[in-house]
Amino acid sequence: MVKIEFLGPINRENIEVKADNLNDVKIILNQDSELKEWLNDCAVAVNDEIVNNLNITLKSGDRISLLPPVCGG
Amino acid sequence: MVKIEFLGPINRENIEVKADNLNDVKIILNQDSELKEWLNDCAVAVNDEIVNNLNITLKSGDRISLLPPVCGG
Amino acid sequence: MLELYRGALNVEEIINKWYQLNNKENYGGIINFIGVVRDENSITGLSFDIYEPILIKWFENWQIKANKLNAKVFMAHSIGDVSLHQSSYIATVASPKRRIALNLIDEFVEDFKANAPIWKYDLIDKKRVYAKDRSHKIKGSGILS
Amino acid sequence: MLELYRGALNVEEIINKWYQLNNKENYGGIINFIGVVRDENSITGLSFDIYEPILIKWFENWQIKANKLNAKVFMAHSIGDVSLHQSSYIATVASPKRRIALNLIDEFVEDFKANAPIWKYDLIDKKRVYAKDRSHKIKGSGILS
Repeated sequence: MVKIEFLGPINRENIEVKADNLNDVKIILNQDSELKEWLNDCAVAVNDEIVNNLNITLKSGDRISLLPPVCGG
Repeated sequence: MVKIEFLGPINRENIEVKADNLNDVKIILNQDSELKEWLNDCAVAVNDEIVNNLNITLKSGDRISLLPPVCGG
Repeated sequence: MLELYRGALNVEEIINKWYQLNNKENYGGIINFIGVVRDENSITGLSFDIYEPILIKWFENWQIKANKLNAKVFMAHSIGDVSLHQSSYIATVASPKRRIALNLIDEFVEDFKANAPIWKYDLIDKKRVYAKDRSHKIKGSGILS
Repeated sequence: MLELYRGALNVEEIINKWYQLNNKENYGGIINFIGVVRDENSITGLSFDIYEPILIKWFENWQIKANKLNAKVFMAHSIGDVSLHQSSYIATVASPKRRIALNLIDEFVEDFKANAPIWKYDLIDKKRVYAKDRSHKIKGSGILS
């Protein structure tokens, strides 16, 4: 199982899902119509490292974070 | 008579000379070998306005300032 | 140095503390950028969420980049609510050289705006409204869509 | 606002005073550049001469330029001797917009270095030595040569 956390304004509880790679995560999250709207705008971090593609193998306990558009300052 | 003042590191007393225009001033100052060394590096102000050419008519009481290279801060 | 505070920043205290650190270390140019909450769009203030683990990494990478230029970066930011005319953000760079300090403050503040994991909300009628229109997608966004 | 002081600047006092003015006027981005005397070249400090009439005009032109962008500029500078690790120069810009503030501080500080009528001397063995190598000819120099 991997943990998925939704940061900032997405305002959702963390979930745990079974996924071997980020492509599995993509498929799972796209099934939720409310979440789907956020996906185009969100960056993705695996264990707090932002990643730029889906070719990432996941292991149990990994933490995936969705980061919506930012505006500090 | 016009007044000529030597600013910052030139370290000279003001002088008064007879000059109808900046070209007269140029001729006078170039006669002083010590001053001559500064002239290439100095900007010139007439009554506190920096000027960019010699085509300036002077009248009695005008104040000409020589500004050597600057370094504020 | 990265400092996070609940609520508005105490600008005088932070700026003066960093200045005392920097002038003693023989830096010749010290620049502070102070961000202040403006009275606009009928808001009563702004509010911020921060994801600290990624912010800390982002900041550490900047410190490494600055150190290579013999410079340093400092940052303070608010978490939660900040009222009108109060400060929510301070960025400071210190460098031996003026030109490097001017370049660094510009790049640092712009990269902060584009990539630091901080979310901004307008405070309107005591509610938090996500400032989506003013927000920026982080590099690499959209890979899950 | 242009302020000239005999000797070193009181950085905390000046920065804090200007910050209090600016945050109340709904400026969103306030940037301070602080110039500090570095310990280098075996100097014990720096010393400055200023020709005020032309400095005041130079500054007024900058204020007009900043006002057109709804911004403001502030400057403080020392006259006479300033010791190591003390400040001789502060430039501040305040703007509603971050991007304008970042551009203005850069242009203002660079134009100051190139054209403000201020002369710098190294203090070495209690003597003033004109910092000729670090000085810049003002635009239009050389017309009398």
